Amino acid sequence: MNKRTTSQNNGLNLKRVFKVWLMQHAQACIYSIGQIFKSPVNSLLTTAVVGISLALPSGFYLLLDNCQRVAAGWDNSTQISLFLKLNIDEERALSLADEIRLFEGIASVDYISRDVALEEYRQKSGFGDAISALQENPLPSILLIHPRIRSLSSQDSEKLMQQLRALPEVDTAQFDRQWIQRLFAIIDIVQHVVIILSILLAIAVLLIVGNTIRLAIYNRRTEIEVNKLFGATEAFIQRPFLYSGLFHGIGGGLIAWCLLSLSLLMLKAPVLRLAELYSSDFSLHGLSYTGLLLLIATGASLGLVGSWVSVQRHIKAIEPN
Amino acid sequence: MNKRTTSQNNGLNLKRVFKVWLMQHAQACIYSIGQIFKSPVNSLLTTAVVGISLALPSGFYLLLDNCQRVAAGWDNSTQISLFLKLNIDEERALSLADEIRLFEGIASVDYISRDVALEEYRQKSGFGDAISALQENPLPSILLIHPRIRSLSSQDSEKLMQQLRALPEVDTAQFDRQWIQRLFAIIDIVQHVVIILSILLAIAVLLIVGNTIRLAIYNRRTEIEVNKLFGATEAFIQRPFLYSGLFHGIGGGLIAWCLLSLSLLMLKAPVLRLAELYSSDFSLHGLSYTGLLLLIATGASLGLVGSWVSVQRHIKAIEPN
Amino acid sequence: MIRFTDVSMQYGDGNEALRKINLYIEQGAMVYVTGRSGAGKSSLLRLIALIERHKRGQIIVNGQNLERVTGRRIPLFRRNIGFMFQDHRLLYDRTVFDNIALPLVIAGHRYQEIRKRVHAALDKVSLLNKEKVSPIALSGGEQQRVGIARAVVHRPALILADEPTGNLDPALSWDIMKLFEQFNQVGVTVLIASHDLDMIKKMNKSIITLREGKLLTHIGLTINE
Amino acid sequence: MIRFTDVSMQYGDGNEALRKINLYIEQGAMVYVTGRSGAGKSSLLRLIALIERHKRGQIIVNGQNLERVTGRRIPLFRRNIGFMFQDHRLLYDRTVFDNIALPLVIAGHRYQEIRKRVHAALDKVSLLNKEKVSPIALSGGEQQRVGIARAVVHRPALILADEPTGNLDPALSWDIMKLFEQFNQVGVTVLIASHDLDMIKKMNKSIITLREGKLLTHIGLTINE
Ligand SMILES: Nc1ncnc2c1ncn2[C@@H]1O[C@H](COP(=O)(O)OP(=O)(O)OP(=O)(O)O)[C@@H](O)[C@H]1O
Ligand SMILES: Nc1ncnc2c1ncn2[C@@H]1O[C@H](COP(=O)(O)OP(=O)(O)OP(=O)(O)O)[C@@H](O)[C@H]1O
Ligand SMILES: [Mg+2]
Ligand SMILES: [Mg+2]
Repeated sequence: MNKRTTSQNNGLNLKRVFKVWLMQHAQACIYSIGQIFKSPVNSLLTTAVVGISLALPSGFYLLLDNCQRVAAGWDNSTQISLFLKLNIDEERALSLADEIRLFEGIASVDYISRDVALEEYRQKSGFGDAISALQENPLPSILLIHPRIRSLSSQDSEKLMQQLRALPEVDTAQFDRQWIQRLFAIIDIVQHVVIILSILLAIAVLLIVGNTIRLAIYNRRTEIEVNKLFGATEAFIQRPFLYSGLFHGIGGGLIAWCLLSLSLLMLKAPVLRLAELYSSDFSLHGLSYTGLLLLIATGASLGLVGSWVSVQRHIKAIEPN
Repeated sequence: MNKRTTSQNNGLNLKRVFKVWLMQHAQACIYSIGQIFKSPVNSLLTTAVVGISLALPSGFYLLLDNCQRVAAGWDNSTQISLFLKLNIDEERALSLADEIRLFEGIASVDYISRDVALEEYRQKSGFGDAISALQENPLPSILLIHPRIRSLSSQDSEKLMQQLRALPEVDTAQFDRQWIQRLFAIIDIVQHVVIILSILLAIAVLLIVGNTIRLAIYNRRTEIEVNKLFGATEAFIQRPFLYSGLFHGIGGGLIAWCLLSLSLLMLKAPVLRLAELYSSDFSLHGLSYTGLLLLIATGASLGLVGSWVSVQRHIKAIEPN
Repeated sequence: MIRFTDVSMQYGDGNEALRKINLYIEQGAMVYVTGRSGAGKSSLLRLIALIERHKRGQIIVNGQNLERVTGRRIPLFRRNIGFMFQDHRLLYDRTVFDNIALPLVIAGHRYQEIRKRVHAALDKVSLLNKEKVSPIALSGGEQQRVGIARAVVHRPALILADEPTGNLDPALSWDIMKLFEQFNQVGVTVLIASHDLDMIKKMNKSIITLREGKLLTHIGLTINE
Repeated sequence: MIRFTDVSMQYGDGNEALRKINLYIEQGAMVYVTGRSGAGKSSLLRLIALIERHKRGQIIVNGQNLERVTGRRIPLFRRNIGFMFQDHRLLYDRTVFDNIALPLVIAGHRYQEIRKRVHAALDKVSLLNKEKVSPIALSGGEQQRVGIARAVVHRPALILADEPTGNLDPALSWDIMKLFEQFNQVGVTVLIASHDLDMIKKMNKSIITLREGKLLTHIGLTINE
C-alpha cells in the first residue's frame, strides 16, 4: 500500500495533475448540465425565480436611468431670467447679452424684447382683453440665460448669480432653484427605493440559489457520502454543485433580460403617450449589450456565491457513517 | 383478513372517523412545525425569500396608493379660473359667486379682487418695480372655482365649462385639463409597472414555495414510499407538505410586513423633505391592519397553492418499489 | 388466502421476473420462498403487496382479485399486510419508536394504544433499550429487527418478510423465525423469502422454490413443465 | 498492516461499541470478523476506513498512525481501501457501470482504462449483462454484488467487506468468498465481517470474534481478560 501510494505520487508529474484536473472539471460541468436537462421543468423553475429576482433590480436601474435622462433634459431647461431695467433699450440689451456670453459656465443667452414678452404673456395668461386695454407695456425686456448646468456646482451658480445681479442694467435675476431642489428630492426618493429593493433582491437571489443548492445537496447526500468514502477530495465533490449554481445564475440572467425586454415593450406605448403630452421626443432607453453582459455576469456571480456558501455550509456537514 | 377489514369498517362510525381525521391533522401540523424548527436557519431562508417576494408587490401597492393620494390632492387643487370682465365690480362678482355655488358639481368658489390679484402677481412674478410703475391695474378680478372632481366626469366638466363661459360677466374660463392628462398618463405608467411586477412576483412566490416543497418532497422520498407501503392515503401523505407550504406563506407574509415597515421608516425622511419643499402636509401612508391581514392571507394562499401544485405533481410520481 | 393463476410479470425494461406462476397458500399457513439471487423471490412478494402489478394471469389475495384493487382501495388493502423489506427502509430522521409506530399512526390509533403496541413489538425483537435512538445508530442486524417489529406491530392478517435474517447471526435468526412462528400460530399467514436453506429445513415448513422466474417446487412438490 | 493497541471507541451518544481492542493483521492476510448482531464488527471496519474515529488507543494502518490522518490526508488514505457496505449504498440515479466506475473517476483515470477495469470487475461478480441498468432494477443479491465490484475495481491494497454475502444464497456466497480469496492471493489484505459461521469454517482462514465490543478470540486464540 505504502509503496503503491508513493510510486503513484512520484509518477504524477505536474502535467498529468493538470490534465486530470481539467478532465474532472469537464466531467463536473457536463454532469451538472446533464442534471439540469434531466429535470428541465424544475431547473427552469429555479432559474425563473432567479431571473425574476434579477430582473427587478435591473428594471429599477433602467427606471432610474431613464428618470435621470429626463431630469438631465430638465436640467438643461433650467434657466436664469434676467429682468432688465425698464429704461434699457434693445441695443444696450443685445450688447449686454454678448458680454454675458463670455462669462464662465454660460451655454447660451437669448434676448426677449418688451413687446415679445407682452405678447407671450398675453397668450399664456389668458388676460387677452385686459392686456390689450393697457396703454403702456408694463413688462421689462428679458435675457434668458442657460447655464452649462452639468459643469456648474451649487457654489459656482451662486457666484454666477451675484455676478449677474451686480450688472448695472439688471433689475432682478431669477434662478429656478426651487424646481431643481424638488427634482433632486424626488430622485433622492427614487434612489432610496431602488437601493433598498436592489439589496433585498440581491439577497433574494443569494437565498434562492443557496437554498436550491442546499436542497440539491441534501438530495444527493448518499452520493456525497459514497464519494467521500472512496477518497474524493472536497473540491471534487463541490464542483458539480458550483457549476449548477453558476448555470442557474447565468440562466437567471438570460431570463431577466427577456423579462426586461418584454416589460419595456409593454411600457413603450404609455410612455410614448406621455412624451407626446409633454411634446417631448423622449423614448425609453433599453438595456445595452454591455448591460446584458453585466446582467449575466451578475447572475453568474450571485449564483456562484450562493452555491459556494451553501456548499461550504452543508457539504462539510455530510460525513459518511 | 376480510372479516377484520369489514368489522373494522363497520366499527368506524362517523364520529370516530372525524376524530381520527382531526387528530391526524393536528399530527401533520405539529410535525411540520417540528420540521421547521429542526432546521430553523433553512426554514428562515425559504421564508425570507417568500417574504421578499411578497414585500415587493405590496410595496408597489403602497407606492401606488400614496401616488394616488397625492394625485387626489392635486385633483382637488385643480380649479377653474374665471376671469371676469374688467367692468364688473366687487358686488356683482360676489353675487355671481353665490349663483355659481348653486351649480352642480361645484365644491367651492373663491373671489379674488383686482387689487389682490395684482398684489399676488407682483409677488410671484418678480416684476416688482415694473408693476409698481403702472398707473392702472391691468388685471381682472377672478373667481376660483373648485369643482367636485371625484364626481365629475370628463363630459360633465365640459358641460360645466360651457355653462360658465356662457355667463355674461365672464371674459374667459380656464380649466387646467392638460395637467390632469399628464397626471393620468404618469399614473397609467406606474400602474402598468406595478401590474407587471405584481404578476412577476406572485409567480415568483408560487415558484419559490413550489420549488421548496418539491425539493422537500424529494428529500422525503423514502418516507413517502414507506408511508404508502403501510397503507397511508394520499391525503395523509400530503398533509404535512401542505401545512409546511402554508406556514412558509404565513411566515413570508409576516416578513414582508416587517420589510415594508422598515422601508417606510427609511423613506420617511426624504419624503418629508420633499413634502416640505412643496409645503404640503403629505406623509407616507403605511399598511393598515387590514393590509397586514391581507398580506398574511395572500402569503398563506400562495404558499398553499404552491405546495398543493407541487404535491400533486410530485407525490403521485413517487411509488414504492 | 393467496392464489396465483398463470401469473407472469415483467419489469418496465422488459425484464421478465416471473413466468406463469401457479400457486396456492392457505389462510394461516407459514411458507418459505427460496431460490437463487435474482430468481424472483422479492418480485413475488411485491406482487402480493401491490408494489408491482402483474401483466398476465390472476392473483387473488384474501378473496380480492388484485386487478380490481386500484386507486383509493390500495391503502386500505395494504393496511392488512405487514411488509419487511430486504433493504430495511427505515426512516433515519425519526426514532426507532416512531419508525415502528408508523403503521399505527397511519391507521389513526391513539397514543396510549400506539405506545403499548410498539413496546410489545420492541420487546419481541429484544430492542427495548434502543427505543429512543435513531436507526442510524443501530447495527445492521438491529436495523433489520426494527424492520421486523414495524411489519408486525399493527397485527396484520398477512406478513410478507423479504430476507428477514440476512444480517443476523444463526442464533438470532432462529429467534426471529420462532417469532414469526408465534404470529403464525395465532392465525396470521406468513410468507418469508429467504436463502438460508439450513434454517428453512430446520423450521420444517412448506417451501416454494423459484428458478429464473419459474416455479420449481411448490409446497414440497416438484413442478414439471 | 493493521495494528490496534488498546483501542476503545464510543459513538456520540456514549454507546461504547469497542473496548480495549488489541489485534494485529499482517500484510496480505485474509481475516474474518464475526460476532453477534451489535457486537461491533461494522464499527471495527469503520475505524479502519476512518468513517469513525477512535477515542483511546492507537491504530496503525499500513505504517500510518490514524490519529495523524486528518483533513486533506483522508481522501488519499481512503483511495487505497475498497469498502463494501452492509447496506450496499449504491447510487440509484446512475447505471451499474457508473456506480462501479466511481472510485476510478475519483482517482482521475481516463475513460478507456475505466471501461476495461469496470468490465473486468462486473465479469467477476457475473453481472456483465446488467451493466447499463440502474441498481434499482436489481435484486437484493445483485445489488450486493455490484457493491463488491465497486470495492475491488480500483485494486486497493486493503479490502474491507461488511457482510458481503448477507443477501446471497450459499452457492453464490461461496463464489464471492473465492473471489476475495483470489484478490488475497495477489497480495491484497482482506478483512471480512460476516456471521455465516458455516462458510467461515469452510474457508479455513483466520477469525477474529467480538462480543459486546470486546475481543473474544483473535486469529484462533481465545483472549482471557
Ligand atoms: N425494479 C426492477 N426493474 C427491473 N428489473 C428488476 C427490478 N427488480 C428486480 N428486477 C430483476 O428481476 C429479477 C428478479 O428479481 P428479484 O428481486 O425478484 O430477485 P430475488 O429472488 O429477490 O433475488 P435476491 O435473493 O438477490 O434478492 C432479477 O433479474 C432482477 O434483476
Ligand atoms: N452510528 C451509531 N451511533 C451510535 N451507536 C451505534 C452506531 N452504529 C452502531 N452503534 C451501536 O454500536 C454497537 C455495535 O454496532 P456495529 O454496527 O458495530 O455492530 P455489528 O457487529 O456490525 O452488528 P450487525 O451484525 O448487526 O451488523 C451496537 O450496539 C449499535 O447499536
Ligand atoms: Mg430479493
Ligand atoms: Mg454490522
